[in-house]
Amino acid sequence: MAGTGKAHLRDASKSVLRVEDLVVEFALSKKTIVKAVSGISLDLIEGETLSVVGESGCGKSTLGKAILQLIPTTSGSVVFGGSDLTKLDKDAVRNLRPKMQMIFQDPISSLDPRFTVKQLVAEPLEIWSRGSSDERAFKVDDLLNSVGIDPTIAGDRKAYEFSGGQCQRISIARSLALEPTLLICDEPVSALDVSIQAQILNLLQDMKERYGLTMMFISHDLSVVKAISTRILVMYLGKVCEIATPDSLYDSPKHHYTHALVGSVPIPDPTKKVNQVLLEGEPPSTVDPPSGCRFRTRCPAATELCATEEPQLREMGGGNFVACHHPRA
Amino acid sequence: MKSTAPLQRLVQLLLVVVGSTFFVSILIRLLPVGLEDIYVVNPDPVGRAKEISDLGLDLNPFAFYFRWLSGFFRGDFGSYVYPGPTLEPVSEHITRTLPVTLQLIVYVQIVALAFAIPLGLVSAYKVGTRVDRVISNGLFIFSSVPSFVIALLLAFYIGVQLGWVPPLGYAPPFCSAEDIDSATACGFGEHFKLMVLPVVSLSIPLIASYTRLLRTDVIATLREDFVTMAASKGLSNRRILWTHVFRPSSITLFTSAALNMGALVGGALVIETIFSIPGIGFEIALAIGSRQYFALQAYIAIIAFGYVFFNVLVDLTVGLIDPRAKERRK
Amino acid sequence: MKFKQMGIFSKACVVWLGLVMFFVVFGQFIPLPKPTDFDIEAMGVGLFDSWKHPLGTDSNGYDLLSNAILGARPSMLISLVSVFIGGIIGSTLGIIAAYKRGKLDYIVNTVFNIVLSIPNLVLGLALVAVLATNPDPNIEVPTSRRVFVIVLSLTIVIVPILGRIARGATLSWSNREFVVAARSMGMKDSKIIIKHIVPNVLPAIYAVGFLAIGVVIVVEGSLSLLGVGIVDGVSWGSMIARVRGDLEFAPHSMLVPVTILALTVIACNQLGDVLRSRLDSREGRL
Amino acid sequence: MSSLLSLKNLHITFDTPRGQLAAVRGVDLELLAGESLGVVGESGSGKTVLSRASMGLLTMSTAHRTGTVIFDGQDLSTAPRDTVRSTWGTGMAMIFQDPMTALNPVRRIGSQLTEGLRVRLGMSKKEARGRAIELLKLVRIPDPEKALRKFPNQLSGGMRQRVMISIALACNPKLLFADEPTTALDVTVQAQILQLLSDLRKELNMSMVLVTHDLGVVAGHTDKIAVMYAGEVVEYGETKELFANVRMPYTEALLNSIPRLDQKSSGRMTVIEGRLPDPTKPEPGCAFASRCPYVQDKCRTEHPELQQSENGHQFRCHFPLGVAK
Repeated sequence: MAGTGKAHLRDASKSVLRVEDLVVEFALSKKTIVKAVSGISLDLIEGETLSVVGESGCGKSTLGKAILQLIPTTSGSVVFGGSDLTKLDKDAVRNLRPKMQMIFQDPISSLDPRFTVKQLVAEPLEIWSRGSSDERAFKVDDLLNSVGIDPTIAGDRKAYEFSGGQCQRISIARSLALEPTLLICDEPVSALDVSIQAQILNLLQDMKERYGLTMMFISHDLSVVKAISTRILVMYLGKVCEIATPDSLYDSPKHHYTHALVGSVPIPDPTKKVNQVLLEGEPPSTVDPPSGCRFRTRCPAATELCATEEPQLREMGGGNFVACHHPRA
Repeated sequence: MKSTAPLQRLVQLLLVVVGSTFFVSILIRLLPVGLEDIYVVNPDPVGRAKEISDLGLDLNPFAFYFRWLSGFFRGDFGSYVYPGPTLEPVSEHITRTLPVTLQLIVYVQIVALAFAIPLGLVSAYKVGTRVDRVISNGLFIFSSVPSFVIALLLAFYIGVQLGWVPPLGYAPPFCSAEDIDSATACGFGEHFKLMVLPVVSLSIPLIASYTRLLRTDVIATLREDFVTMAASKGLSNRRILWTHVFRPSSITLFTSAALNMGALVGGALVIETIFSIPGIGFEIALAIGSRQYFALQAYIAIIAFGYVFFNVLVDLTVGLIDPRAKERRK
Repeated sequence: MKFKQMGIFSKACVVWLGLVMFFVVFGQFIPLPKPTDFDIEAMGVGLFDSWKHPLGTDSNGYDLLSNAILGARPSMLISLVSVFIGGIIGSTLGIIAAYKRGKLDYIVNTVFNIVLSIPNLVLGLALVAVLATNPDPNIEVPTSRRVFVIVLSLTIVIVPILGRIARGATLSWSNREFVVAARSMGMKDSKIIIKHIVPNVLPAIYAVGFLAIGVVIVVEGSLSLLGVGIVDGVSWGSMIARVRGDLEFAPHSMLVPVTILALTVIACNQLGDVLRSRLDSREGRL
Repeated sequence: MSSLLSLKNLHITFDTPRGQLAAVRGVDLELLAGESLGVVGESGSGKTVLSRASMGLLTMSTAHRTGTVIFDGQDLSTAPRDTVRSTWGTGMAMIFQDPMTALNPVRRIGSQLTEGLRVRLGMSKKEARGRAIELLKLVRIPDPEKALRKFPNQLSGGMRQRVMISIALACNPKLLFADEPTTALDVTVQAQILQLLSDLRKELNMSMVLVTHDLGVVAGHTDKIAVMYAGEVVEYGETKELFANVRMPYTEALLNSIPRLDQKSSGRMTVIEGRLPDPTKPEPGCAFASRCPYVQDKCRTEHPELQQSENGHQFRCHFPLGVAK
C-alpha cells in the first residue's frame, strides 16, 4: 500500500487546498522518530468533501492538524489561498486562519468550560474584530439558530451543561462564524451515539450547502463517511492506499486493505453474510514501518516486490487511484 | 529511547546539585558583610592578604565556586573557619552527625508508613462510612499541626510532667568504650527511649499526609474496571485489596515518601534543636548561628545530593512497582 | 462556593480566619497592653484566672491575649505577602514555561527543582541568616530589614511550590482541544494564555495558595524558634520562642500561641482542601 | 434447553445528587443454556448496568436493586454474598469494554490468568501455568509462554482483549457477559474479536450476553436480541425474526440512523430527533413518545406493556409497526 505519488492530483488552478508530499515526523527521543505522515499528497476542489479514513494510528488526525499548521510539518507543501502555508511565518498563517477552520473530535473538551455558549460562538468574531458588538450578537444568534440551538434558552449557559451532540453543534456554529472556505472535521461524530451521529452529519451537510464550504472529513468509520463524501482517501500507517468515489470504493475496493476494511464493518442485517475478510494481526509501529509497501506484513497478496519497492498511486479508471502492485480486480 | 531518557534525567539532577550549591555560593559572596570581615582578623595587611587568598575570598564568585566544587568532588567538604584562621574539616562533623539524623528519619518513615498503609486502605475501602470519616477528619487535623508544636507539647507533658521518657538528649544504640568510660547514656534501651518523642512528633503529621495520599489513590483504583474484573473472578475482598488494589495505588505514596527524605531534614532541624539531638539538622542550625557559611554550603550540597539520590531511586523503582509509569513520564 | 453550602467545620474555619484577619487590620486600634509592656504584679497568671488577663500571662508578666492579637499582624502579613508575591512570580513562570514547552520549560523546571531540593526550612534559615547579618554579631539587625529578609526568603520558598502547580495545571489544560481550537481560530498565544489558560489554572493556584499560607506560617514559626525570626516583634512564632524556657512555670503560655498558630494552619489547610475538592469534582464533570 | 439465567422484574436505581436515577426499570429476561443474547441500546439505556446487576457486581452503596435474578436454578437476589461470589468465574464471567483498564496494569499476564485457577479451582502452580498456556492458545495468542511474562501495556489492543477473554474463560464459566467488548478496538480488530467470541462460544458450549450499542455487531453474532431504551427492554426476539419484522418504532429508527455500507448512499441520513428522557424524571407514558414519529395521544399518557406475538417476539408499543389494527 501505501504509496506516494501524485497521479490523483487535479488541475492546481481549481483546487482550494493542495497538499504535496507532506511529511510529519516527531521525535519521542533522539532515536525514536514517529513517522506519522509519510509523503501524502491530496487536493480539494471547491465544494467537494474529501473523507480521510483509516484506523487509529494511521496518521489521519495528524494530517488534518498539519494541514492547518497546528503542528509543525517536516517537509512538503500545503498550498491554500495561493500561498504555501509551510513557508509562511507565524503571523501570515494566522491571518489566513479565518478562511480555514477545524472541528475537533471531543466536543466537550474543545469548548472552554468557563465560557457561555454565546461567548464561545462570538470568540472568533472578537479575535478578528468583525462588526460592532450588536452585529456580532445578531450573527451569533443567527449561527446558533442555524445549528439548531435556541440562543434565548441556551445562549447564556455554560458548555458543560450540554450533551456531546449539542456541544458539537456549538463547535460547528463557532467554526462557521468567520465564514471559512475550508472546514476540516476531525472525527466529529465518533464520540457520539448512533442516533446523534446522524443528526450531526446531516447538520454538516446543510451547513456545507448554506456556506458553500469545501470539506475534509477525517474518520475511522467507513460507514459514517459514505453518504457525505465526494471522494474517499484510505490511509494506512501514514501513507495513501486508495482514493476513490464512495460507490466504487465500497462496491469494488481495489486495495487489499480497503477490501478488508469494508468487509470488517458489521452490517445490521442477519440475512446478509458478508464476505468477511479477516486481517491477521494489527498495524505495525509507526516508529519502524515495514519497507516497501507498508501494508505488506498483513496483506494476503504480498510478494517479494512489495517488500522492495514502494507502490505508487496509479489510476484504475473512473477517477479512482490505488497504490498497490497487485490490485484486486 | 530507553537509554536516553534516564540520562537526560540524570543531567537534570546533576544540574540541581550544581545549581543549589552555586546558589548558596553566590549568596554567601553577596553577604551584606564580606566574609573576610568575619573570618579574617589579622591586622597585618600582608598576613591578611594571605589569609584572604587562602580562603579563596580574593577570587571572583565563579572562580570561588569552582574552587569549592572541585574540592567537593575530591572529597574536601570545606571547613569550619575560626579566627586565626584555624580550620576544622566539615567532614568530621558530617560523619558524626549525619548517621544520627538518618536514624531518626528512617524510624520516622517506618512508623509513618506502618500506620498510614493500613489506615489508608481501610478508610478508602470504607469510604463514606463512619470509620472513614473518623480516620480522615482526625488525621486532617493532625496533618495541619506543625511537628514542632507536637514536639514542644510532648516534651513538656510526656517528658517533663509525666516523666515517662527523658524530655531531651540522645543516646547511640551501640556503646563504645568511650561511652562506658564516661558513663554516657548508650545502648538500645536508652536509644529508643530517647527517640520516642522526636519520632512521634515528626511522624504524626506524616502519618496523616501519607494516609490521605494512599486513600485518594485507593479510592480511584477501586473504581477501575480491573478491580471489578478481579471481583468477577470470584476472589475475596481482602485478596483483591492487597494483590490488586494496593500496588497500583501506592506509587504516589512511595514516591512522596522518598522525596520527603529531604524535607524531613528540614523537619529534623527543628526537632533536633528542641530535643538536643546531635544530628545534622542541629548542626546546620549551629553552623548558621555561628556564621559558618563554608560549612553551610557543604551541608546544603549533601542535602541536594540526597534529594537527587532519592529522585533517581524513585525513577528506578517506580517502573518496578508500576510498568505504566515509564510510559506516562513521556 | 457559597458560605451556606459549606460544612460546619469549613464554616468554623472561615469564621476563625475572619477573626484573625480582623485582628490583622484592627488589632492595633484595640486598647490593649503593648507587647512590650509587662505586668510586674501578674506573672504566670493561668488561663481564665483573671479578668485583666483572660488568657493569663507568661512568667515575665506579658499578657498573652494582647500578644496573640497583636501577633496576628506580623505573622499573617509576612505569610500573605510572601505567598502573594511568590505566587505571582511562580505562576507566571510556571504558566509561560508550560505553555511554551521546550528549552524554556526545561530551564524553569530545573530552577524550581534546585530550589525545591533544599528543604524549605533550611533554605529560609540560610537566607535569613546570610542576608540579615552584621559584621559585628553583637549589633542587632534592624527589625525592618529582618522582616524584609524573612519575606524575601519565604517568597523564594513559595515560588517553586506554586510554580510547579501552575506548570502542571497548564500542561494539562493546554492539551485540551479548546486551546488548539483557539489557535485554529487565529488567536495569539499571549491572548490564549490570558483568556483560556489563566482562568482555568487559577483555581488550582488558589487552592494550593491556601495550603502555602499554612506552610509559610509554620516556617516562620520555626525560624523564630531557631532564633532568627523577628526578635522584638510579637509574631506568634516569636511568642513561642520567648516562652520556651517557661514551660515549667507557666505551661499555658506555650499553649496559647501554639494553639492559635495550629488553628490558623488548620483553617488554611481546610479551605485549601475544600477549594481543591470542589475543583476535582468540577473537573470530574468535564 | 434449560433456563440458565432468568431476570424477573429487575429494577436498579441509583442515588444521585439530582435524585433517584432509574437505570433499569422492570426487566424480565430469560436466557437458555448455550444461547447468545445481544443487548442493544444507546448510552444511558441501562444495558451496562443490567449486565453488571445480573452478576451482582454493583456493590456501591448508592445502587439499589429489586426483583429476582435466578442463575442456574439458584436465586442470587436473596442468596448471601459468598454464594453469589462462588458463581463468579466458574458460573458467570465478564469481559469489559476497555482491556487497558480492565487488566491490572502492575501485574503480569501470567499472574492475572493463573490467579483464578489457583484460588477458585485449587490448581497447583504448575497445573495453572499449563492451563494458562492452553487458554492463551485457545484465544489464538502467538507465543503464549512469552505472553505470560508480559505486562498489559506491552501488548496491543487486540491482544489485550484476547487476554481478557482468556481470563474470563479460565474457570469454564457457563455464561459470559461481554460488555461492549469491541468498542475500543479498530474495525479490522473488532471483526477478529467478534469471530473469536462466536467460535469460542460454540467450542465451549457457553451462553453469552453481548452488550453493545451497535446493531451491526449483534446481527451476525447472537441468537436473540433485546433492544433497550431508557432502562426498559422495548423489543425482544430471535435475531432473524426481529430484523425481519421490526415492531418497535425505536428499533426501526435506530436501524435507519446507521449508515449502511451495503446500500446505495442516499445523501441524507434518517435521524431520531431529540434526546433520551431524563432518567431522574420518569414520564407517565411511553419513554420514546417524545421522539417517536408515529406518536399518538395514548402514548403520552399510558405506559405500554410488553406484548408478545406467537413466535416469541416481544415489543413494548401501543401501535406496533407492521401489525394491522
